[in-house]
Amino acid sequence: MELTSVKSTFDVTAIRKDFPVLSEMPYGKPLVYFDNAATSQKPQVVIDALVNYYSHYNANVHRGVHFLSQKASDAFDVVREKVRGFINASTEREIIFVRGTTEGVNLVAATYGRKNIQKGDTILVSAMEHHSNIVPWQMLCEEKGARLNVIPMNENGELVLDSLEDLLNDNCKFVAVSHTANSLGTINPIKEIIAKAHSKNIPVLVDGAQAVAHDEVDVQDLDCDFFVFSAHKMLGPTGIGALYGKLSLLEEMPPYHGGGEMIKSVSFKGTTWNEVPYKFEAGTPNIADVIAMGAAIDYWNSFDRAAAHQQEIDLLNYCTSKLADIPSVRIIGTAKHKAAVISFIVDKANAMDVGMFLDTKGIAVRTGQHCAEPVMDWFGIPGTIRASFMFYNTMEEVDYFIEQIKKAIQLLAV
Amino acid sequence: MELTSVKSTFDVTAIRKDFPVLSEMPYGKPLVYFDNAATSQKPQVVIDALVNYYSHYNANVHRGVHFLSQKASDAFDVVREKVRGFINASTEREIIFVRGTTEGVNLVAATYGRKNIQKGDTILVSAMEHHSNIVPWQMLCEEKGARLNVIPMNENGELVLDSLEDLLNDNCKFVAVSHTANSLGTINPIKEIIAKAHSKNIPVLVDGAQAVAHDEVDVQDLDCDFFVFSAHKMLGPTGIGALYGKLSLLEEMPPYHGGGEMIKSVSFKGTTWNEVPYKFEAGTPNIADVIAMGAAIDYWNSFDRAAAHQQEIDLLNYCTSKLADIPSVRIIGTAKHKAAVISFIVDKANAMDVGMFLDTKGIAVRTGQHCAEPVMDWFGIPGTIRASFMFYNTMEEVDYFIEQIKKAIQLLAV
Amino acid sequence: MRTIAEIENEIIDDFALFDTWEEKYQYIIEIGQKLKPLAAEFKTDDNKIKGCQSSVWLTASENNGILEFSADSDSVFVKGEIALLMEVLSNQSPEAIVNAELGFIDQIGLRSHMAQTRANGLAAMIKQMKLYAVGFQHKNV
Amino acid sequence: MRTIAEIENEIIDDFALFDTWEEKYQYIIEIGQKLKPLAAEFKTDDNKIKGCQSSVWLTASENNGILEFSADSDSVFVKGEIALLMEVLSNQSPEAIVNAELGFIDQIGLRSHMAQTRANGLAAMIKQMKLYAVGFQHKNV
Ligand SMILES: Cc1ncc(COP(=O)(O)O)c(C=O)c1O
Ligand SMILES: Cc1ncc(COP(=O)(O)O)c(C=O)c1O
Repeated sequence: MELTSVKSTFDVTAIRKDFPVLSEMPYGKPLVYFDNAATSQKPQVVIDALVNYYSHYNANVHRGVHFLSQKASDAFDVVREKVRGFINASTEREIIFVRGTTEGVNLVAATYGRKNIQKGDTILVSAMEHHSNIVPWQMLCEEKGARLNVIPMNENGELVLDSLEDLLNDNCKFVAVSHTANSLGTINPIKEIIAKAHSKNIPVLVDGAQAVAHDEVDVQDLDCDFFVFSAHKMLGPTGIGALYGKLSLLEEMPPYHGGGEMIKSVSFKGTTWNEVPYKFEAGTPNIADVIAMGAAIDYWNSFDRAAAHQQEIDLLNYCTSKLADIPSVRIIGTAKHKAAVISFIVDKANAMDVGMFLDTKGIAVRTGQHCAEPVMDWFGIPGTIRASFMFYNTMEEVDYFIEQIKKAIQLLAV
Repeated sequence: MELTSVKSTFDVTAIRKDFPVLSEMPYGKPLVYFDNAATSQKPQVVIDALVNYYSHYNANVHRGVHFLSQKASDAFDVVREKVRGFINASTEREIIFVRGTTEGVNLVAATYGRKNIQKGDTILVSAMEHHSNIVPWQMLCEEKGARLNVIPMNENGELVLDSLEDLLNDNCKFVAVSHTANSLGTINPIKEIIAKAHSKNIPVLVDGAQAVAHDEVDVQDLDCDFFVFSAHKMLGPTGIGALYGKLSLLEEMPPYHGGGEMIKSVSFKGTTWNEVPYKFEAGTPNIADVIAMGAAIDYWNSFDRAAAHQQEIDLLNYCTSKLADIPSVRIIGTAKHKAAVISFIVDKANAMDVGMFLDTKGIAVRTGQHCAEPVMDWFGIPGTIRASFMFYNTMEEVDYFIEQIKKAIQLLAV
Repeated sequence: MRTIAEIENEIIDDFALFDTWEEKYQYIIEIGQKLKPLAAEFKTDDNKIKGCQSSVWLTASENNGILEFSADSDSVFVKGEIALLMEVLSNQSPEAIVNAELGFIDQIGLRSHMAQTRANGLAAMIKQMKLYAVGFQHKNV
Repeated sequence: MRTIAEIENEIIDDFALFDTWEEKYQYIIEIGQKLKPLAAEFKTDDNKIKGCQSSVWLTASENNGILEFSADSDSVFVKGEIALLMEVLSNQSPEAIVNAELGFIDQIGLRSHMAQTRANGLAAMIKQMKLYAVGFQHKNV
C-alpha cells in the first residue's frame, strides 16, 4: 500500500504558530520535532501563564490574607477543577498535584501500596511498562516480600490476555498498567483489564503519561482506581502532573509526605491530617506550574481535539507505510491499536548513529531503550529509533524524515 | 532608642527595577510586599530563563541525541554546579534536586531515616521547627516505634542548649533543626549543635529554607550532614529546591522514588541503581525550574550580597524599634540573632483582622501560625502578624507600614 | 417577615454604595463590632467551628418554627461576616434556610476575601447553619 | 614519536576545516568505519564499558613502556570517537597518558555531542584508558 502525502482538514499551519519552539533552526535547518513522546512543546499561552504569574501575582497560596496571595490561590485552586474536567473525574477532590507520572506512581506505592500489600501478595504489571511503572512496584515487593507478575505480550507488541484470569488470582492485590506504551505506541485494552481485575476486587492504576496528550480520557468510563500523568507531555510545563484516585480509596490511604498544608493540627504530642486531596500535598506547591498546566488544559479545550487526533493518525499511517517501503527498516511495535509513536530499527546500523545523523539534519528523534529496558530485552535489541508525533507535525516533515532515513542507511548500514 | 529612616548605601531603587511584581498596585495602592518569608519575588532574569527555555530549547534531558535535548541537558546539568557553589558543597554529586524543603526533608526521612532509625531510638528536633521539619519525623517515629524529642526554647524564642547533652544521649540517632526559624526569625546556633551532635556521631539535617536567602551558607563550614532549601524563597521559581547530603551518606542510602533516570538497568528479575545523585532523581526532572533556579543563583552572584544583607538588617532594626514604640504591639521572637522577620501581636486585635486591614492598604503580610503551630502553642497565642523583609524593601515602606499599623490599632483594638 | 431574597437584595444595595475593598472591609468590621457577644456558656467546643486563623462559635434556637442564630468569633471581620449571614438567615424557617442559595455573597464582590481561609471560610459557616436548620426540620417532622 | 600535544593540534587543525556539525559527524563516522574490528576474543564483558545506547570494548597492551589500545563499538560514531582518542593516546607512555589533559575535545567543538550519553560518553572512555595506563605504570615500578 502506498499512501501519498494528503492535506488534512486540520489547520496545522495556523496551530504551529502557537508553538514558539517550532520555528527554531538547529544548525541552521528547520526543526523537525519528532520527540513528542519524551516531552511535548508548549504553546505561547502556557509560557504567558508563567510570565503573568511571576510578573504580576507571585505569592504563596492559601492562608494568605493579602491581595497577591488571594489572586494566586484563586488561580491555583481553579486548576484542580480544570484537571478534573480534563479526565472527567467525578470531583476535584480526586485530583492530587504531583511532580509527574513517576511521582504519582511512587505516591500510590508508598501509601496505598505500603498499607495494603503484604508478604506473599503479587502485583501485576505488563511487559511493556515504562521503568516508572515497574521499579516502584519492585521496590514495594522487595520491602514487603511480595512478587511482581507480568502480563505477557506478543511479537506485535500487544498484550496477551489469555493468562490474565490466572494472573488475577487470589494472591494478586494490585494491577498497574499503561494506557499507551511509550516504547511501542501500543494502546492497551485497559478497560477490559480493569473490568477483569474489578471482577476480582483488585484495584488498577493506569499510567496515562502517553495517553492524555492523544486520546480524550474519561476515568469514570474506564473505572480505573488510579490514573497518573505528567503535564510536560500534554503541552504543559515540566515539574507538574496529576494523580487521580477514587475518593473512597484516597480517604482511606495514609498520608504521603509530612509538612505544611497536609495537616489539620500539629503538636509534639500528635498530629492530625488534613482532608483529601490536601493530605497528599505537603509543602509549598509548584504554584506557577500548576497554573500553567491549567493554561495547557484551556488550550486543549480551545480547538477541535478530534481533528487534531485525526492529524496524528494520518501522520502515523503515512509514516508507517513509508517506512515499511524501506527494506532495511523494521518497525518494532505493530499493534492494531497504536498511538502516533513509531519505534524502528535499521539493519546493520546502530540506533544512536541514525539518531545523530538525523540530528545533523535538524530532525529530533529519540534513540535507545526509552526507559523500557524489558521491552528491548523482549525483542532482543539494544534499542530503537523512535519518531513520535503531535498534531502540530506535518506530512511534509514526514517526507523529509523519510528522505533523511534513506540517506542515513546509505551512510551507516554498510 | 529611636532610629530615623536612614538611607542605606545599597541602591534599592535600582534593584527594585529587577522585580516586576514590585510595581503592582493592589486596589490602586503601591504594593508593599512584606511576605518574603512565605515566598520571595523573582527578578526578571529568572522569568526570562523560563521563557527562553520554553521558547527556544524545551526538550527532555539526558540520553537525547538531538540538538534541543543536548542544549536542555547542558543548561540543566550546569545548575548542579551552581547550587554546589551557592552553598559550597564539596562536589556537585552532593546536590539532589527536589521540589522544595518539604520534599527534601521527606526524602531523607524515607531513605536515611527508614534505613537507620529503629524501635526505641529518638530523633531530636527543636521547639521552633516548621511543620515540614516536624511531621516527616513524627511519621517516621510512628512507623518505627521511635520517639521525637525537642530542644526547648526560652521566652525570647532562643533555643536553650543546657539540656542538649542529655538529649544527645545514646538513643538519639538523628537531629533535624532549622538554621533560621520562619515564625520567629531566630537564627539558631546550628554550628554548635552540629559539633555537639557529631561528638556523639549523630548526623544532623539543617532546614535552610529561611537561611539561604539571607545569609551566605557554607555547608562544609557548618559540617552538616544534610541541608535542604526551596528555590522559591531565594528568588527562584516554585516547584524546585535542593537537598545537600554528604557524599558518603548518600552513597549508602537506599533510593527514594523508583522510575526512569534513577536506575542503571531494569529487568523483571532485578534492577540496579544509578549513581548518586541520579539514584534519588526518578522521572523527568523539573527541567525549566532547575534552569531558572540557576538563573536565580547567577543573580545572587551579580550584586553585593553583604550590602544586601545590611539593607535587611537595617530594615529589621528600624522596623523593630518603630514597633517597640507602639504600646499595644508585642513582638514575638526577640532573639539576639535574628533574620529580617518580625512576628508580632496587637493587644485586643485578631491577627487576621490586622492583616486584612493592612491588605486594604496594599501591604502584604502573613498572619496565623506560619506552619509552626507548636511555636504558637508555646507562646499561648493563636497566631501572629508577620512582616518579613527582603533586600528590595525600603525604609519608606516600613514608615508606611508603621503608620497603617497605628490606624489598624485605632480601628480594631477597641 | 421579609424573605431571604428580599434581605439579600437589601444587602446587595448596601454594598453597592462602596467602591473599594477598603470600604467594604471597614463596613464589615463595623457590623462585626456591633454584634452582641455570645454568652460564655455557649462558647463550648461543641459550638466551635475551628479554623486556621480564627474560631467561630455558632448556636441556634427555635421558636414556633422560626430559627434564631447566635454567634461570636475572635476575629471582628469574621463576626461581621457571620452577622451578615445572620441578617439573612436568622428569623427564617428551617425550610427557607435549607433552600437558601445565598447569591448575595457573590454579588457583593467579596467572595475571594471571605473565602480566604479554607477551613473556616464562609462555606464552613453556611454549612453549619444549614446543618442546624436540617436538625430542626427533622425535629419538627 | 609525536607528543600528545602535537597530535591534539593536528586533530584540531583537521576539524578546523569543518564548519558544521553535519560535516564533523560525517568525518567521525568515516574514522569509525576505518577502525579495524576488535578480534572476537577481546569482546569480553571484562573489556566492556556498557552504556545506555551503545557498548564499547577497550583493551590495552604494552610494549617497551609504550601502550597500545584496541577498541570496538556497536556504534560507528562511538568507534570514531574512540579512534580519535586512540590516535592521541595510543603509542604513548603510561605517564604521558595519565597526565594528558586532552584539551582538543573542547577545541574541536564537539563536547556536547560527544558527551551525550552519561554512562558511555567520552569521559567514561578516557577514564578507562587512563586506568589502563595507571595499571601499566604500577606494573613497571
Ligand atoms: C523554616 C522553613 N522550613 C520549611 C519550609 C517549607 O518549605 P516549602 O514549603 O518550600 O517546602 C518553610 C517554608 O515555609 C520554612 O520557612
Ligand atoms: C508510559 C510512560 N510512563 C511514565 C513516564 C514517566 O513520566 P515522567 O518522566 O514525566 O515522570 C513516561 C515518560 O517518559 C511514559 O511515557
